[in-house]
Amino acid sequence: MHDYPFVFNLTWLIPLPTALAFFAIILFTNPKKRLSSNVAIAAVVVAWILSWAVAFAFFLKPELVEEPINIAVPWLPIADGYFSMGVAVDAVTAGMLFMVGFVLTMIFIYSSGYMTFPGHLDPEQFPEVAKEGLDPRYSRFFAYISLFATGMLGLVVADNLLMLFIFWEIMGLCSYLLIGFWFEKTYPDPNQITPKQAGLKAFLTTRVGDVLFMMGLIFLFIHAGTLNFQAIFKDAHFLEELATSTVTLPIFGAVSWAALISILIFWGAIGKSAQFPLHVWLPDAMEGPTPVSALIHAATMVSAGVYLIVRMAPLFAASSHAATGALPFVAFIGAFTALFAATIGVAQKDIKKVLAYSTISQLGYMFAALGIGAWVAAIIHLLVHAFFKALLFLGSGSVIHGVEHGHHHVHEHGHGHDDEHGHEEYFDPQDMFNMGGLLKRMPITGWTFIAGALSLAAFPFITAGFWSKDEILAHAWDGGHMAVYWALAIGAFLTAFYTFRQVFLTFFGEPRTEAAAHAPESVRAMTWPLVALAFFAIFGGFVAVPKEFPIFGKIASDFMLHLMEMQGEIYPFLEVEPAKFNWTPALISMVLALSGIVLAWLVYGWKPLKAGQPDPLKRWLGPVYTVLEKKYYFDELYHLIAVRPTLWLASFFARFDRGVIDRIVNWVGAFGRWLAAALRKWFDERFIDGVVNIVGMATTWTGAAVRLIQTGQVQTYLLILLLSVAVLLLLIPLR
Amino acid sequence: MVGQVLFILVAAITLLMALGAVVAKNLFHAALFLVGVFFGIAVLFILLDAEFLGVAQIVIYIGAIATLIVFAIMLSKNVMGKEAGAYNRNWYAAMAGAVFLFLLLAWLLLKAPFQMVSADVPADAITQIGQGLVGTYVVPFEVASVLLLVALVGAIMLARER
Amino acid sequence: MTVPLSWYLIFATALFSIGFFGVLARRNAIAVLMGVELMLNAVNVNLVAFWRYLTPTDLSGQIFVVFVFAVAAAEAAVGLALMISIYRTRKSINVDELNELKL
Amino acid sequence: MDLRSIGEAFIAWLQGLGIPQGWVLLINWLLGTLIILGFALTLALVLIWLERKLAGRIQDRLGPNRVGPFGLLQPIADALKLLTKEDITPADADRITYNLAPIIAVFHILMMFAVIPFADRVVGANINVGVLYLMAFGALGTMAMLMAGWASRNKYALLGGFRVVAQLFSYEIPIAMVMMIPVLLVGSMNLNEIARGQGSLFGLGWFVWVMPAAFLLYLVAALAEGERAPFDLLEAESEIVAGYNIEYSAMKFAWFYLAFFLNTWILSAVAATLFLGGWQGPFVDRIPALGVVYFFGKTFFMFFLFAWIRATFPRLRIDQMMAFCWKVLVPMSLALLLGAAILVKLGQQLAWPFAVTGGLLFVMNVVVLLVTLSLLGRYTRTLHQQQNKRLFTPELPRL
Repeated sequence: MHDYPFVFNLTWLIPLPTALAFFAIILFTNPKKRLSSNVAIAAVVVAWILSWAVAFAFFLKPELVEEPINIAVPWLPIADGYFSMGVAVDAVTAGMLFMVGFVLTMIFIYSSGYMTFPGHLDPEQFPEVAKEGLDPRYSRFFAYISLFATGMLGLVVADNLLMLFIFWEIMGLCSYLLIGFWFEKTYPDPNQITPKQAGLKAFLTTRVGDVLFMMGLIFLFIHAGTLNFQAIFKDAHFLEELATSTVTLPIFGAVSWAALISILIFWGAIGKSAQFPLHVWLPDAMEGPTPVSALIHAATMVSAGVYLIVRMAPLFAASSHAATGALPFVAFIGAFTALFAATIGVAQKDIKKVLAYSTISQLGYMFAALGIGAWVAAIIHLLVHAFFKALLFLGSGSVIHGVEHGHHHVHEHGHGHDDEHGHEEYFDPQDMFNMGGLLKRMPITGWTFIAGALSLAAFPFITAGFWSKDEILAHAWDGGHMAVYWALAIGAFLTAFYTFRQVFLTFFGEPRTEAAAHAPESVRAMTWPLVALAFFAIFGGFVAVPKEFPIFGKIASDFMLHLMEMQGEIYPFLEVEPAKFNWTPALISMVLALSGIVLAWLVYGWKPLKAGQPDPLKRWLGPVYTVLEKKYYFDELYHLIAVRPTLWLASFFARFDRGVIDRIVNWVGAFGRWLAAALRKWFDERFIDGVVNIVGMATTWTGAAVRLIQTGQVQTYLLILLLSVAVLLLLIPLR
Repeated sequence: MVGQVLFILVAAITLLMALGAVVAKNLFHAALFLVGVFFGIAVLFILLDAEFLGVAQIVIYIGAIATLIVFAIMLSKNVMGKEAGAYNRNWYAAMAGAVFLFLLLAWLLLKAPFQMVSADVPADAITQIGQGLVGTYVVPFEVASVLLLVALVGAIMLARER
Repeated sequence: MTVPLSWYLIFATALFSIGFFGVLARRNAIAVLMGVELMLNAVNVNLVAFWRYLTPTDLSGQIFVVFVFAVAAAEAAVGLALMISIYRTRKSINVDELNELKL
Repeated sequence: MDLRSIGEAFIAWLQGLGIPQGWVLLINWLLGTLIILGFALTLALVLIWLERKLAGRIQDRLGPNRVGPFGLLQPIADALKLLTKEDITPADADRITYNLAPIIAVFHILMMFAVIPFADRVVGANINVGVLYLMAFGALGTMAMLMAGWASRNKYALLGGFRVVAQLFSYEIPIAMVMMIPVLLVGSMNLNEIARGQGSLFGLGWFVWVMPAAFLLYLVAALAEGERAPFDLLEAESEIVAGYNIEYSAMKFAWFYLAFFLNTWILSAVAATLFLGGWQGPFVDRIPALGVVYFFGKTFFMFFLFAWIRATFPRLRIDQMMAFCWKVLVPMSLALLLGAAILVKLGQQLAWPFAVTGGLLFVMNVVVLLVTLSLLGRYTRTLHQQQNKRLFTPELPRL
């Protein structure tokens, strides 16, 4: 082992505090809600400090990229030697630790303010809990997110694919638990998905990807004999062999092992990162509490998919080295999803659904970047996106919280004219058309949200999102991937449009409901994480500005870009050439982004919507709008091709079971009864009973004989013991 | 020669004392005989060049255990009814068993081939015992200390009046 | 070293048997305890004798005796405490009256 | 002149007579035993006279002054009186035990004389486990008093026996722990080695300088072990008449009396050896005979202290005495032993000069003493405030 600073010995401790917090909360502090949240926050702060200690130790010593730190212990004896488990730190891990530690902490703190008594529960039903003002399952929530944080941190520091998979599945479990956190919640509209169903949907959908991922993992292990990242990916010879040896599949024909494993693993990422065609779970996952949306569906879990592909990039690159390989597939899925999700985002009414689709879309950007070889750009976008998307989600949560509070406020004080109908009529606090003019009511939330929105819309020069997205587009242009470029560029335009549609609908104009008019600013535990995140959403990009970029290249730093490039260079096959700067794509994307913002202002900002007024887009786009609003009918399609046949098959088997199997079983049973009756009469009553009686009598006789020595006195027993031992000792010489 | 005579003397006295301890009808006398046995064994330990154990035997067995027994006898004075004998009904069987056990064990022990090693006891024997207790045998040592603590607590719990 | 090992062994065996007889035959619980102490002492004599004659340079034999001391002390303390509490409830510590083990 | 050379010369002379080696040793042993026994018994007479005289002076009396010059022959007259008095054995007494008890009482003290180093290597049996040996035979004394108390068939005697067990058992714990501290410092249980280990500083490097608190603790516990005032609860006349020896008369009583004084002297000698350097003193390496002078000087100084305390202090209540042992002395001795063990080990590992270790030990002692005293002071103050609360409730504690 080479020398490394002592602080890296702490790496394995990073996932530990939150895991301990999970057990502590579940086992001990569960009844004390505030204590539970404090335990969880303390744990995540420790994890954050450890993460940053490790991350900065790495940033301060960039030469470590040559020989990433790997500390492992033999864990599981396998055929020849041990399967080692351990932690590894390279530049990618360090970057992820930097982001994950911070974002997790912000979300934890935010949650402690957010998880108040939920709106869907009747306070009169739980007077005790409602008086306390906290969610009835407040402690449990913090236990879950602690476990989730363990999963994410463990995944980031894992040094092998199996350990990564284990933590990956822990996160899957947590996402199921957290999405369905308010499992008792129902809606008046039976077609609207409930949290319970949404959790199930997310779990089952990602399972499709995970099974394929595990197949890929097993194939990789069969070929490599190890799953350690460094061991596999630094071995150029092995990768070459994997890329050239082929396997013949039923439909696809001959493909290289590398391509097959890559694509199987990529399916895992598709499921986790909600890429087309497994994207359907993510929008519905918005049923969970908003911090969960931020935690799982923006900053951390979905980016785990991207992280996985970043980790496995040498394998992907190797697969495309000789033949077509896996990269074009990745690029296609990414670019398609980026554009596809952006179009859906345009027509959503729910403030969180818009963000959900934008997440899908942005993840598509990252996959597209990975597909076209822009490895570094993908990592940078991954990190930057996490900051501003977490910010946006937390901001939207703050908005929803405010509107909900406003709603309650109106009801309690009874100065709304629809007071009598208030209880029957369902009020959706997440519908943007119920909002408006919130910037005045919630200034901190509003301004930080706008900062995040600017970053997401890639507002030129001053936002982090611009630099990371520009890098991807520059790569696409530079590498000659025109289809990808245009898909992403149009996606960028749409992103800017729907983002600012959201901003204008929510924060500008006049309040469209009483609830919005009375929305209060959120508590400090919720606002200051927003401020902290906004800082990174704006300025986080200035460590990744290309040197050649005019003006900004001189004044900002390209530290992160450079570090990741150096990291990428140690792997064979992976090309990490920085894109050459070109004015054409940069100007095009800038113009598109700005025009998206302007268009949004024209439609929603210039003449703010009045209460009850429909979306003007609906008028102009007509049926297309409906298609978009219904998300291209993907849910219905899946229902038709997957859920319905399954249900039909199940009912068919149920009928078959009742009609055929049950009859056979009944007949066998009847025969058995007849046989048993016959046997009992002729065999049991005569023979068996006789034997049993003899045994019983024998026991009685023996007992009567033996009870003589059971005096109840220890000394007698000892005497018998002595005699027995003496007999045994006598046997020794006789042997 | 002197050693043999000394051994026979001490051993004979000790065995007689031991017999007294199990035969004496008066429990207090039995306990005193027991003290004599402990003392005799301490002398035997010293004859075997184990001075430390010999002295420790006196401290622990006479100073602690025998005193405790005498104390308990004094606390339960006149416990034995006058009419009751010292032995239970099975005493002849026990006697036969004990004699048989003695003969058997003696026979076995005499038959067993032991590999004698004649060497002097190390000069720093006590140091070695101490180091052994906190070195090789540190786990049993700690277990024994915990055992004593538990015995202490247990004895208090058992004997206190409720 | 003029005394043969076998003498010590015979002595210990005799002591052990006497102690065992005490355990088996005495009616009084304290006397039984005294028998147990005799047996433990017999074991100690054997341990020391074996140490002296078979492995004089390795002090493990003596260390074992120290452990036996500890066990004997614990046994005496708990045993006598038990007797006191039995005496308190039953006004007797005759072993042959303690036959609760018999149903 | 070396005292030891006398013995060696005697052995050489015997061998010169052509007597076999084994017999020479035997004769030597017997002779040595006789010398020590004779010395001890003579010593007792001196001690009795000394104590009575001292007590008299302290209490503003004359003390014995009739028989012989300064009353010097008074103990002999007493002994003659006791020898001629009627020897009474209670009718109901357990005869053998009754007669055995005083013998053991004296015997165990005399056994202890064997390991006391009177001068360098002038010691009856220079054994390696000397300190443990002292404890062993000290414990035997408990047995003698128990026997006396039980065999007398007298309820006061029996109560005295119970008190023996309670008091002597309890105080054996702190005294044993404190006796282990010099053993730790020297690294040997041999009393002669311990005395030799205090030879630094021109023969004045006694352990009392580095472990004053331990010495003080030994002094207090020794008062209890020696059944001396203010801890003479075993024979508190106002409570249990005379304790375990109530039924003894004449010469049997004299033996207990003898044992009592010799025990005090042995405790003084042990204190002198363990803490005051034993035979160590200036110039003892050049003139070995000085060792005897130093040793007896120190021992009699200690004896004087004991007598002084006995003559001045009133008797404690039994519950106070027990509480003082278990709540003050035992924790304090544990703290001292632990501190000494840690410091000595540290000193060995870090190769400190003894001055540093000694200084730290001294500081540790002072700290332990001050903490103990302040806790004790606070406790007594609160006790005074709640007047009716007693220090020790005689029932067993409820857990």
